[in-house]
Amino acid sequence: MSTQISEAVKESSAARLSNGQRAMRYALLALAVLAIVSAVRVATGADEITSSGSIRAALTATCPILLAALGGLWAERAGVVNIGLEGQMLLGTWGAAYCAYHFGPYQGLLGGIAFGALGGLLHALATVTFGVDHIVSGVALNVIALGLTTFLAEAFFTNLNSQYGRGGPRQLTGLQNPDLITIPGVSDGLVNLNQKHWFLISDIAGVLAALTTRVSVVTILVFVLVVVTALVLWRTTFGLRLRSCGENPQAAESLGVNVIRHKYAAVVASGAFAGLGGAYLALVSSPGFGVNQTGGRGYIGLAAMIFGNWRPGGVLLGSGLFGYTDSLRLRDPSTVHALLLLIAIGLAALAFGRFKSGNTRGAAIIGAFAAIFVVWFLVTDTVPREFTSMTPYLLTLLVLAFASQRLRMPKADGQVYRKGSAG
Amino acid sequence: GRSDTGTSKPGSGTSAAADNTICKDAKGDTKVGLAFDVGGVGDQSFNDSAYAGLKKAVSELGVACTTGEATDGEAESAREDRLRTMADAGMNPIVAVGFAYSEAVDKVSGDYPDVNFAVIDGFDPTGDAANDNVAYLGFAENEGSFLVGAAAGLKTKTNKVGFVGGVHMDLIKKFEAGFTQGVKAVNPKAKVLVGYIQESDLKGFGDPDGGKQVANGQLDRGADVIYHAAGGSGAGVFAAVTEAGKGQWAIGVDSDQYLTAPDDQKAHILTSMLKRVDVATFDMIKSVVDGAPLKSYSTFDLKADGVGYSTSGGFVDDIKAQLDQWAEKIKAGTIKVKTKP
Amino acid sequence: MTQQVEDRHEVTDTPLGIEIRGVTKRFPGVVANHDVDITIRPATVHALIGENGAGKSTLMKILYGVQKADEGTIAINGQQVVFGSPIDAIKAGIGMVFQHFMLADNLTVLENVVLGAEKLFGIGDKARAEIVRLSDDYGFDLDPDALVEDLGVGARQRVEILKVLFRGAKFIILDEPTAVLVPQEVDALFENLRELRASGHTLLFISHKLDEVRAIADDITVMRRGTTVGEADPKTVTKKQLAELMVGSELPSPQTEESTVTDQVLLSLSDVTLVDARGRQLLSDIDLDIRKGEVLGIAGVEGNGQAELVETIMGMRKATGTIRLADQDLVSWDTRERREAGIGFIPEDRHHHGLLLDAPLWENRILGHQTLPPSSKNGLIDRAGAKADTDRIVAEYDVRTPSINTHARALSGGNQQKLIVGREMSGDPVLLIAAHPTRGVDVGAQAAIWDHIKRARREGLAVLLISADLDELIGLSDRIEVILRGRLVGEFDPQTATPQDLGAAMTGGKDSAGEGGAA
Amino acid sequence: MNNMAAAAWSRKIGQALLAPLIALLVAMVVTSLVIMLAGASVGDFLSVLLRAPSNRNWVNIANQSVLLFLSALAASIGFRMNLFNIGVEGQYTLASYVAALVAGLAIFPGKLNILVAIVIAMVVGGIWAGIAGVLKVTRGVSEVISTIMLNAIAITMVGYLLNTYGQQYGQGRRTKPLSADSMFVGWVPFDARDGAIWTLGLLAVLAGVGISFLINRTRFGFDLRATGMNEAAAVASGVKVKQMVVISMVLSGAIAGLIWLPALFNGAAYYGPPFQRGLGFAGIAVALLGRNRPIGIAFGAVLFAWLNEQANPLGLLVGISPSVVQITQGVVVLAVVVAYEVVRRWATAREQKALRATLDKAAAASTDNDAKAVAS
Ligand SMILES: Nc1ncnc2c1ncn2[C@@H]1O[C@H](COP(=O)(O)OP(=O)(O)OP(=O)(O)O)[C@@H](O)[C@H]1O
Ligand SMILES: Nc1ncnc2c1ncn2[C@@H]1O[C@H](COP(=O)(O)OP(=O)(O)OP(=O)(O)O)[C@@H](O)[C@H]1O
Ligand SMILES: [Mg+2]
Ligand SMILES: [Mg+2]
Repeated sequence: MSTQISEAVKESSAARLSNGQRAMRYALLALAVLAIVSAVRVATGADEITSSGSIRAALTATCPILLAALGGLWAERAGVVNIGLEGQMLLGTWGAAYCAYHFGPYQGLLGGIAFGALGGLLHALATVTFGVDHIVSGVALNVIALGLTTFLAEAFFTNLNSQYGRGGPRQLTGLQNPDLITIPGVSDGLVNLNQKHWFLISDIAGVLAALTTRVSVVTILVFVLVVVTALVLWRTTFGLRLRSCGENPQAAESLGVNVIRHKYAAVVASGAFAGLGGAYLALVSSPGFGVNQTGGRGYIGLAAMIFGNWRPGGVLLGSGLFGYTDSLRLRDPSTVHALLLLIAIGLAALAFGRFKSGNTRGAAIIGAFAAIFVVWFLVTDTVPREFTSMTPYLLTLLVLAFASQRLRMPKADGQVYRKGSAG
Repeated sequence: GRSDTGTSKPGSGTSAAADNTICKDAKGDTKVGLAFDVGGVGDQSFNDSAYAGLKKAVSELGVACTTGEATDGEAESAREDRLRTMADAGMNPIVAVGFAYSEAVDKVSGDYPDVNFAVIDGFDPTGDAANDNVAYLGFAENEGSFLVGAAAGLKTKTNKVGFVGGVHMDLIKKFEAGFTQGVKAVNPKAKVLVGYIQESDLKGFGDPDGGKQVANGQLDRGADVIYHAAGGSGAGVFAAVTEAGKGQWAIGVDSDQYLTAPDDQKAHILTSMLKRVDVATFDMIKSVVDGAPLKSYSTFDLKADGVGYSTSGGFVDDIKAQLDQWAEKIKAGTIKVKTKP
Repeated sequence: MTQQVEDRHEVTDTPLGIEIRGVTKRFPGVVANHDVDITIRPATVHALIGENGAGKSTLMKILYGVQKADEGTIAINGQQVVFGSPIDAIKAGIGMVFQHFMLADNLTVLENVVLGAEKLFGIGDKARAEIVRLSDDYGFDLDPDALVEDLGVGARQRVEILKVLFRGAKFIILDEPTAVLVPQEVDALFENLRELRASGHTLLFISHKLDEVRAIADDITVMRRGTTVGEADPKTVTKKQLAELMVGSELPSPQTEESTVTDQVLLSLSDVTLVDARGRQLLSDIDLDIRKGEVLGIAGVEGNGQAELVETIMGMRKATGTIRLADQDLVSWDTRERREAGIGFIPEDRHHHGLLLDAPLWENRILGHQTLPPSSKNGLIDRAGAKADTDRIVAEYDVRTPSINTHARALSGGNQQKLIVGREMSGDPVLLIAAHPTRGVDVGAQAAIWDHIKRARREGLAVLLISADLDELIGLSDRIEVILRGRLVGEFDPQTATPQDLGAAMTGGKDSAGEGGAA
Repeated sequence: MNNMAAAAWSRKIGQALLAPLIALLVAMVVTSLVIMLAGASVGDFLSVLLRAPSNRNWVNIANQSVLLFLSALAASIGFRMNLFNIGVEGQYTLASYVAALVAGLAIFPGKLNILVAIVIAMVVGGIWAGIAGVLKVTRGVSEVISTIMLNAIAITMVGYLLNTYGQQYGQGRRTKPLSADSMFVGWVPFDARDGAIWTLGLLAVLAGVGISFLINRTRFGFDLRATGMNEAAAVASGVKVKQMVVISMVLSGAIAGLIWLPALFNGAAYYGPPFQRGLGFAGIAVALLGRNRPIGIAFGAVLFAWLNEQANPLGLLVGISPSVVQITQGVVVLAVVVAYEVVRRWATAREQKALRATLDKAAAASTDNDAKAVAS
């Protein structure tokens, strides 16, 4: 896993590859990782780690975090730190529930987006127009959003009760969900194949089955949005202008870019993404709205974005790592034991990389950790419950601590910008 | 449950107040204070059940009432303050809903010797004898869980059933223990898959997504009946079971969740383990109205009709006789239900 | 008082070029421009000079639409214009190269250039081709896909000009473009500028370097305290006259008095090598000695290891080799210990390394002297001591400030620099590391700073002087070393060396420059 | 000079009083709008929020202020050097648990237990925060991520330890209660039933004064502030930034460790269900409200405690959800910064004007020969 990160980092500065080459490289890398995972699966018998159910669950768990992270990416690429993602997500959960109940599931998505965007607008107003410190504004926004959604839920959901959903002062459940898609023949075949537990083939089938069986249209949309984000931010004029606001807003202004407007656009988009994340929680991953339903996913999204080095691919990886391990430990805590071996292999690969680049000391330290995990794997049969519940958090820390740290945030990120300060 | 809320059209019902409408018009000599735990009325669980008891008291006994609700992360003193405010306003009895009020009631009750307090699920933290005016109303959740466990054991076709706990703590382990014992009693071959959403973080009770993930994991491993003791996260369990389709069952908890579930889920709610907080609340109020207030510990078990299982939907009609037999055995004491897994 | 210049050229019916009339600009509490009148003839290089804070940059920003004038008019080719933003100015054919680089480091040359002008050639291959074409035409030698952060100063300067050309600007403003360039680069730039002028561009050129102004300009306008105070003909005016016009005082020039060099070696580096994380050698086998009372000048094109050398001596970077101060080995010492041993440090970028802009002056006095009297006593900060000493510095170094409680940000650059010099000279340092001590400082303040350094040298101070201003180097140093790609490549005697010699050695133009110039 | 003094004075007054007042007003207006939107009575809301606190409310406000103050103080130490310690929540949870555990074991006699517990809480909080500091300086892990992760880990770990080794306590678990002689009685300003002001409220005073002294008067404090204002300049001045990061994280965590101790030794006697969660996050808002200065934080803490305490019976008395004051709290944090900014701009303009006047006077005195044109 960690090798992928350093790849992603390198990619940013290394010689530009053509799109085809790059896609090929990623595909090969993904295949290699899958092969290792498959080997671990065969060795440990923990079939859950690549079952189609697990992969689908991982997708579902990943999406809200990924949306928050993408939101963070949009804002920070334009130079605005958005720690208010959590609050914008919360607003999204409420807006989605309200609109889904009154108008329908897709309107619910729009409602979530709109409410998140409103949160983004408030953040933009504070940070861009009034020059408030970004952290202050974000923290305040989170406090406001929690209070507001709790209050509004009580005010507007308490007496709702119909075929469209059942409300209470703190929840609104039974909402209609956006459609699920299953590709008939393909899905069954793949699920079957997945259950054969063959090396690599079953694992690939598991991944593909997850993508073709009861997958929500919103899930597909989310992954499309990753690509859209990458294209818009790196391939369009608007994206170039937006990024220039995060790197050097004075320069951008001196060239006639309307920095204020672009920052607004970015932060509102950021809120919209987070709001969609909230909507996803309320309408796709859970059966409805609940007060404070996000449970810190906005912060996790922020972490995933930093983890992903402010790049869409990295963001996807960070969110996926967290979503995968979190759903895995929820679905079947016993599989976490198999993860130990996977971690050990990952660390060993990393140690080998260090060794080859001449860093023997680093290699030795990481290698020692790899050995510890191997021993842990060998002498135990299960991972104690308290550890499984910490898995996603510990693993994130571990990956960050061992992966090469060449994070680079946009240069003017978090700085308050004033119009007319060019020159 | 709020089964009598009535059906309102989309768009109706905007009021800043919690739905404590019952207290607006209630009049009577006895004034009841009901202090909710976090969640308050409308949690489709514990607090709602207490509210149902209050409603019954209002209509049958003619009492007046006030309600108050705890907020997340509030100070211990806020609970105390809530109780004192009620006592100062002349409420008697004051029913505190939830174990978390034990400490506060212990501190407050001494200052108001003439007011009768009750703590649902509560206990006397100091263990001294000073609290003559406090009733601790406990429940034998393990016994109720045994019965729904038996139902699950009888209904499963795959011989795999699931248990989803919100937070891995003593209270929830009690549910797990009873459930497992019930399953094994009727179906020794059956396997119980146990999952918890959180190890200790209380957000496990408010994470429907987490509930859905755990339930899905169990379904994928072959479970076809899943019992949850996960508060608000249970909604996710219902959703997972409903999505999984025909032949999969969920079992609700605390109140008859068939009644509050959305229509499409109703067909999948086999039964619910009833924890009759409404009965306890009503009994407490009634005892005060009758001039013989409950005090000290009362356990609402099967015998006292404090726990049980629901039959709405009619899905357990075929095994009702068997379940009732088990209930009789428990009531008679021939079966002891464990409180720890 | 203003000399009319029309007689030197034919007067045409429709006035071409730029006419600035009566422009006034007030900032809260400051009048940056006051009733400014300038006429810029088409296809000329028009120089604008003036002391620090005279209002040159502000005027240019108004002309470029970044800021709005409170009063006055601007006419371009006879058309009166009002610019709401740089967009309007760009549309009117004006381009500006700012005093500080306006580049996004993490973007490529292409992205920096097309930014804001995407409509012209898009952001893809068409734009790339156009950039390559321009780069070739003007001999800029720029790779459109290189990251700007990997470029040197000269290349960045060319990217800035390319940005302007890409937009098809006819009027180009260059605000102090030569401040960071070496003579050879300046010559190359001037070549470019002459070519641009020949192809019909009008250039507005700001500089503090009066020789350059006389070399390139067709007209000169002088500003002082917000307004135009005179014009001059570069062919006839002398440096002295220009200086007088600028500040009303004589132009001081650094003159080394008789040598005060002793034979006691104070700082000694041997075999100092610094390698960065990617394995590149930033410094290679540096050997140098500085004696008490000696000023050692380091000449070099920016980015050849000067900054790294300074940071190594200050202990901010860890290098291999030995560094000795008198007879102590410094290698294992951290920055604070080195400062406590009596090393003073004037950093090259005062805002970045030298000041806490949002702290009062007396707190800035403490910076770098946290553990030394008078700012520290018994492990605590001695506020009274620090304040008293700040008062002393303000008086001795003529720091123009209303109070020592004023935030450093409120001071003009020159006064900020004087405060830093005063601070670093306090406590009688034995060694002073001075990087560009007078950069961006006006001539008056410059002279004062030179005087302070010279006085301390007489009292036995050893100085390592780094400067891009070769006149300053030659005037102040007892000895000059040239640094090129992290190596010391030659030693010069300032008595005999000329800026051209140094420039050649700095750019590696002459391999044996060191031997040739050695005294 | 008089001008300067006046400008500085007006800025001080403006920032100290005017800005927060405007902000509070704005927050009230916004909250009222939301209440109106939901169709409830603003009058009811205000009547509850602004009613005179009863005696026991006063006591609770005082006690809660202490906890919020300590939490905000902990967060502010990081903020002063641009370290974003979101981990106060986890730090004080873990520290409170360990301190209660050790104090409950009563290894030492009487009040000595308290002293030991305080030290232990500071050490545990410091170590937990220190992990994030060490990861940052050795591995470059952003403290934002690591403290978020460490929060989750700490909360899970404490719950596990309590569930596994804790004492049965009704349906929950707790650590072994303190013996009475290891507890404080507190100061009872009114009736006994109105409660006691916690003795360890003194910790807040001590920590506030101590941190204030440390940051403003010591070399360490100067280094810390310098790093926060301009890290590169701090490095050049001899500050070892890596070391500073670790030390200030540890310090921040150590203060965080103290947060719940006043409640432990006066009210709770053990770690268990009455443990108050969420103080770490509330503290961040209070710190930002108080601009990371101890005095400002003190005001912010009292304001938040007031709002919480007064809002508590909102549901009981007028049927409005108490969660509405969170809106007030959030808006006040935002509004106060906007107000500070407005006041700051105004004061800076005055300062600049004064500066210019002084310079003009000086210049006029020194320059008599004016500009001369040079003949061409
Ligand atoms: N050539 C182009 N290719 C792709 N998109 C373009 C192009 N020109 C303009 N756009 C899009 O249209 C938007 C508006 O462009 P325009 O240059 O008119 O901006 P503007 O009105 O000057 O203001 P601003 O600089 O704030 O965008 C741009 O932000 C960009 O997204
Ligand atoms: N945005 C601003 N706000 C307030 N004052 C300003 C601003 N910009 C410039 N000034 C003030 O206006 C005056 C003129 O500044 P300007 O930058 O034009 O000087 P300059 O001639 O370019 O000096 P230098 O040679 O140092 O570049 C100075 O006193 C400066 O402090
Ligand atoms: Mg008692
Ligand atoms: Mg300038």
